[in-house]
Amino acid sequence: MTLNETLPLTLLTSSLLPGLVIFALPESSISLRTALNLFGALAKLALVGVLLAGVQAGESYGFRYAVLPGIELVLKADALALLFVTLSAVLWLFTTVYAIGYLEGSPHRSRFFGFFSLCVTATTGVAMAGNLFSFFVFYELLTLATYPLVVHRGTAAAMRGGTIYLTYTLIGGALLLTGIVWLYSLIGQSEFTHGGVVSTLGPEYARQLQIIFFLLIAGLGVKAALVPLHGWLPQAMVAPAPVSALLHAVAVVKAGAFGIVRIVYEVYGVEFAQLLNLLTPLAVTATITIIWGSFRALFQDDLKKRLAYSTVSQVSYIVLGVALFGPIGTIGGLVHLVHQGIMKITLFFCAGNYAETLGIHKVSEMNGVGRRMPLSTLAFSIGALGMIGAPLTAGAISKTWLINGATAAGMDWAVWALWISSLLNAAYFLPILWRAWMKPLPATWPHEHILAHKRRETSWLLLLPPLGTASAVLIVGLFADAAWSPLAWAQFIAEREYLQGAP
Amino acid sequence: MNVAIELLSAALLLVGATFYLAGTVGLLRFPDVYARLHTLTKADNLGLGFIILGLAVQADSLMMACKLLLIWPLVLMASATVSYSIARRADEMGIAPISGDGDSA
Amino acid sequence: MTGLEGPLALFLLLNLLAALIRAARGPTLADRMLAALLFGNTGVGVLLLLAYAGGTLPLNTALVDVALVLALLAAVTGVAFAKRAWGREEEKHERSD
Amino acid sequence: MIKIVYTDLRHIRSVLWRSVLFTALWWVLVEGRTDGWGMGGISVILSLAASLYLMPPTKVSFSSLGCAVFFSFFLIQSVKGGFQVAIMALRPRLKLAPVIMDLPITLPPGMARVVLANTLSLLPGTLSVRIHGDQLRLHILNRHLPIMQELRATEAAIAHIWKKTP
Amino acid sequence: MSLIFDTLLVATLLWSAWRSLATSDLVHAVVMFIVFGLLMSLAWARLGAPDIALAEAAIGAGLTGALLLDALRVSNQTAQPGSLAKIPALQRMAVLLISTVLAIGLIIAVLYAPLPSIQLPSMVEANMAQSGVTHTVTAVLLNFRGYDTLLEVAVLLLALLGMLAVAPARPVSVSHVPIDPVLATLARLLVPLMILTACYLLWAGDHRPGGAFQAAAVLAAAGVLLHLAGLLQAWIRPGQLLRLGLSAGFVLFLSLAAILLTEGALLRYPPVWAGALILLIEAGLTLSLSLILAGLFLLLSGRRGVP
Amino acid sequence: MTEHLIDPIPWLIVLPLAWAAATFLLGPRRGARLAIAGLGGQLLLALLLAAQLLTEGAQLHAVGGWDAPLGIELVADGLSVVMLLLTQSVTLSLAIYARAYFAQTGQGAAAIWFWPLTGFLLAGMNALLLSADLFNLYVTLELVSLAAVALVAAGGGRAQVTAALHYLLVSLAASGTYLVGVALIYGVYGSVSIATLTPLVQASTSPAIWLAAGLMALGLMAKSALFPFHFWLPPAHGGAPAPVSALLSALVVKAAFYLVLRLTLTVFAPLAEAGADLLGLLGAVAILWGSWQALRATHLKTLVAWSTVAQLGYLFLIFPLLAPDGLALQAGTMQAVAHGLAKAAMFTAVGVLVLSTGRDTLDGLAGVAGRVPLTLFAFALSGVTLMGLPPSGGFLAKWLLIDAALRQGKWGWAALVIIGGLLAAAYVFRVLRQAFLLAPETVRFHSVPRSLEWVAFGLAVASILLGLRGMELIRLLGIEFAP
Repeated sequence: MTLNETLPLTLLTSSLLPGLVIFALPESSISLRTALNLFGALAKLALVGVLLAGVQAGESYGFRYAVLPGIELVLKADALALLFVTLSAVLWLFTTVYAIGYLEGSPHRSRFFGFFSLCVTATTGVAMAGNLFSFFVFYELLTLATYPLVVHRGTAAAMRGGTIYLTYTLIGGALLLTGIVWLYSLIGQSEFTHGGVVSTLGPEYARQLQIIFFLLIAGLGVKAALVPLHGWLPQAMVAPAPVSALLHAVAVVKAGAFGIVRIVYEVYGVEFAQLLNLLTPLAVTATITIIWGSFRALFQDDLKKRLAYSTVSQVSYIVLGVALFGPIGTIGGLVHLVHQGIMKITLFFCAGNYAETLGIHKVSEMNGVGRRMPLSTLAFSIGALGMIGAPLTAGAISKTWLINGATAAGMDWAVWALWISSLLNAAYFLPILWRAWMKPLPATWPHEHILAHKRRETSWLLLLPPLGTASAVLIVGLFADAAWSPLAWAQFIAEREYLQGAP
Repeated sequence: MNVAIELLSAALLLVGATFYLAGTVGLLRFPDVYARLHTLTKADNLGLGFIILGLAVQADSLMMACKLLLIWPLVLMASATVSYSIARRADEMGIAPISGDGDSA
Repeated sequence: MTGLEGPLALFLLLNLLAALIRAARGPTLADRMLAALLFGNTGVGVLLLLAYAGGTLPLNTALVDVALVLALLAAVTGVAFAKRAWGREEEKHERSD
Repeated sequence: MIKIVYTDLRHIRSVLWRSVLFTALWWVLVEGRTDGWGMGGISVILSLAASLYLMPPTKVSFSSLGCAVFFSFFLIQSVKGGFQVAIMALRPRLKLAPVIMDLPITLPPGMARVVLANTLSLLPGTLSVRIHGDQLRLHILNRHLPIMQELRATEAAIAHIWKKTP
Repeated sequence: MSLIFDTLLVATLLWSAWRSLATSDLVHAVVMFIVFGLLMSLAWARLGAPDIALAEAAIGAGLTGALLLDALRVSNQTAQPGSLAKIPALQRMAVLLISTVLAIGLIIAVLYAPLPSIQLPSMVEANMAQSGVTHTVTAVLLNFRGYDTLLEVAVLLLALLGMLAVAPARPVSVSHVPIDPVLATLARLLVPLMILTACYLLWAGDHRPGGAFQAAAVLAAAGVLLHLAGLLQAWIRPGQLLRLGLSAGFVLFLSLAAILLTEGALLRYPPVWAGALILLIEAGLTLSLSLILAGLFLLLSGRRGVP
Repeated sequence: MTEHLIDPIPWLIVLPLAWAAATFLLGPRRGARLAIAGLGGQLLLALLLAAQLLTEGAQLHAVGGWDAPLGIELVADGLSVVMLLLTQSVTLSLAIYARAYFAQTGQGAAAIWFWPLTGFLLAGMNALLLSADLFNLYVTLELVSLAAVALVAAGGGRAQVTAALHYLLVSLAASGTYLVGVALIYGVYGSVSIATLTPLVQASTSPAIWLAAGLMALGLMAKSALFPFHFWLPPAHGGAPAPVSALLSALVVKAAFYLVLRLTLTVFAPLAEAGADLLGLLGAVAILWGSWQALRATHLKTLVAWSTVAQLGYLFLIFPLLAPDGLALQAGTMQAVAHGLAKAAMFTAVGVLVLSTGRDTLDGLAGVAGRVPLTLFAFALSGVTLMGLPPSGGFLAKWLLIDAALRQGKWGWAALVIIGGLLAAAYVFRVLRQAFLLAPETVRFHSVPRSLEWVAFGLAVASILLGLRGMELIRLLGIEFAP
């Protein structure tokens, strides 16, 4: 095996192996576990760096392994894969640090971090999957690895949330599997290719392909929380904060959205999908989801639920970007994949901090929290402003590209939808900020766990990650034109799609 | 085969069959277990004896005839013992014989 | 061969059939068992007759062996019945019928 | 059981007799064939051993003449008994007067009494029910028949079988 | 005449089978089953299968009846005395219907059956010279299809194991069965004869109906008789020696198979040795099978005290 | 046939018979070690046989030196070798498990008789998988069934004996039905050798062969607990000691399925089309009904036993989909192997859970996630296989099955496979959900030997790893016997 074949596998192993070892660790070996976690995260990041440099230099990384005759497990680190891998690797590092702080002293940490690592491994796999079979393998692995995290607390509410999560995702998985096998039975094994692979089938297959597309999108839509398949996401809020961060920003919803990107661009091909009239319904669904999610978020008093509905809405920006025929929309969608991740994870980290430090779970309890926890609240504010699309933040970049894309595609209603959504975003985030900064402090907090001493408002393990990601929100916004920015990478991908995909 | 032997054999067989008939009728008509055991140990055994004899006379070798004749004492011993066992068990269980005075049914 | 063997075998079989009536009627368990015992005895006769009723020599002698075995083992079931199966409880039950 | 044979030379006679008997039986079973003597030898030894184990030789021995006497008595009585029952069974009206009675036995305990019980079961009109002490319980089909007489006659016939060794 | 005989026989067979199933009285059912076994033996005789008639006579008359009757004693103490649960009429009808359909199907199948294109009996005849025996049934059982027989012996051993596995823990000793003089005399006279006959059957298997299984059945019946007469104690548990006896035949058969396997093929006897090897195997099997069959009775017997 | 130093085919039958007899003679203590050694040898033999197959093609052994139809032939083709490998490896693991298990539970009847009974069971299984003779198959079927019944009965309690009795009666009736079929075939075609019969039946079918096929299928369906003949399975498998349940659920019921498949592919090939849909339909009902009952079960082992009923349904789904492309056959074999490993893992895991909590109810599970995590993990992994989620053998089976159905345009079967997977997820997660709950203060756990946990885990991991490597299995499966 050459180095180019080994690297993708090593990338997987960098989180899988520490995860497996962690499973076997006794509860008491805290330092070893921490070391393993951090080692895994850093090693992964380093590997991603190597791959990024390589891909930019035109190297191609691929690994294939036959499972059955005619069915191969294919991993490849192409530009699109690396976009997602980079995002998850960076955010995983933050989340790991955060989780170590968050779970300090709680039981079953070996199990937690074991599944945590497994979860990231699955995400990496989803990103690097080179064909639908491989994609499905990691996609379902992700479901399985997240379930124990969702129910980690072992309470009745956690179990209920877990069951709902599972019901949705497994049914989604079943639909996806049906679609994938159907496609295999038509075209055999084929790898993700720019411009798609199904266009070789004759017009008599159009109807079948449409049904398959519906099945695939429905299957992926569950994880991507497309309305009406989004029901699990607010329920899964019972999970610990790092898990929510993982679900919303790094792994689960992203895997769904990423899958849709792969399907549209590299299975059907965006031109062929347009030909089959598949893009408009997708765009409409995404738009409805965007509006509906924002609208529901307005009425949530539970902070994490409000954030969850916000996720429902924001993830569909990506889908919308994909569904907008044309390179600009594509760039908007792809870049939002990254931007939404950074922003949303910041928000969840902060929400976790409020809950862990002061026992705050509801928006109505947040009066004056900015004075008690200024750094967290600062990070939260940056994330929230980014979500609204305020200038100088990451959110502004993606929204601009999306609106331009919609205009370019001639979908004015989408432009309107984006504007309305931004207004709604402001409507549900700004009151929070106002409460946090402006309202007076209450006499007591709901449940204060960690006392402030001096300038540190809470444990530094909980504080550093949100500050880091919040800075990232600003940095990617400010330096969007730099060669290393996510935007540049998204442009790189979109160029290939529309250049090579063109007949 | 010798006609005389055949006739003898036939006669013996018929006699045997008659005993069997009697045994069966007795089994059906006799009033209680004890009485029925009588038919089993006497009429039927005799029937078998005659049949064996009837067949033995037409056997083509002496040894074959002896083998046939060997069967009879075996059956006799068996039925004597079995009827004894059953009668004894019936007696132990206090089953009284149906007693008649000579011409009851 | 007298030609009588076949009909006589049939005749004995009819006898057996008649004995089954006793088995069906009872009234005591021993009465039912008697029919089975009669079968042992009559069966030997039928087998011997069948041995002579037709067929070739090896078959004949084989059936004699069958009859011999049947005769040897005739006592086992009857004794097992008297020693084991026929107890007070069933009899009580039967009488209360 | 083999030990019995060697230690007690007085029993050699009965061992010999039984060997002859089993050999004869084997010969009958194989219908006079001569190719089975290997197996035959083993069979005779096995059955002899079983017989010696189950029925160790006693001082009492059989008298051949006595056996013949008993056998003929038995045959005649048996045929008589068969006829009697047959007639009873086949008669349009059953003529039975059954009864159970205990009768004293004069034969010595042991084999002789068993033979008596079995013989009476096979003989006309009587059915042995149980031996208890010196009494034999009999079921009699017709109590008007001379049972006692018959019992004594049978006992006498049976007594012939054995003769005391000098 | 034969036709009438056979028809009557079949009718009686069916009737006794049905009575045995349908009666609500257990003893009656068992009696009918014993009758059925005897009739079956006659039927095999009529069908020209004396080997099976012999086995059926030995098993049916000697062992099955005794086992079932002994089982009645046990069931009497635990269940409703002498009665079976009534089978619902609907189920009866269903059973009857299924049986009838099956019977009709079988009749049709047999009536429309073409003549077999493969004549196995003639192949057996052609190879008899190499089989080591002269009786075709024995040649098939122990040579041509000896492998089936090896497995069947395992099945029998397994049946005993199964019974032991079910049997609840037994007392350390069994109550002594009093000796009944009349019965004991019968046993003392008959058992040596049974042994002789068993040996004869074993010997006969070489060239005519007979063989290990029939011989073993007779021997087992001898064991049962001895036990019923009070001359043989029930077996409390299979001790080392008994286990050796129970499995000796099988182990011998298997060892021979393995030795022959190292020489070529499983159970391929050299033609010169075939006759002797078959006799050796059959002798071993006779011993073990008789212990197994007797064990079915003796290991279960005498546990709850004799009534 | 080339000469080998050692011919694994007959030894695979002789070896288990030998240690079965030896363990019977020696008693359980020395027996366990002997059995494990014997099983190790068998696994090596099976691997050797697989190697021979891959290099030389299907193997044949004429027992007694007599060729069919006079004698009995043993044939090892791909299908039988795959099943042989499964059988040996699962039983070896279970033997190691059983040794520790019975050391924990005490030396009752189950412990004493487990070894010889397992030996005979395994001899029967191997003989069955290798036999190419209808009557010999009957004998092997008897050997397997009787050993299985005895293993259930050895569990001791009244419930177990009752279950065993039902099992026995069904089994005997089924054997009888099968045997009547064999007799009919012999009567009509004059042979019971599969190789001889296949072309004869191909050439001409008579009413008798239809009846025979029907009877034999009926008997085998009852033995494989296919709906509606499943009723005996849950009490029998649910009541037996854990290693026994695992053995029965993982392997024994597959024996009858294997026979149905084998006969469908050979002797009854010309008739298969007629009955295939019925078999598939019954399989479908089995999936739904078994899953539904598993969803309602209150006892762990009963739940797992009902899951066996459902999973066996999958196996029968392949019959309507059998086609020359071999996809359905591959799917069925893959499912049989995956389920064999997973179900053995699941029952052994449940055995540990029961030992640990001291009870067999689902309610009693709260808190085991923290107590025996490895076992729960094993349960979950085996559950993944049963659900058919990747990466597991069950997933590949499901994939192949859906592929086969879609290629033939049979949507219904594909949908059923999907629904069955979801139902399996429902009942598996019923257990997991309970296990993740916090334990009430009052609950006390018993300690369990680690070796028990590791066996369960190992089996579960094997069922998962199969999903990453199906190539060899498929390659083996492609080796057919050409008479």
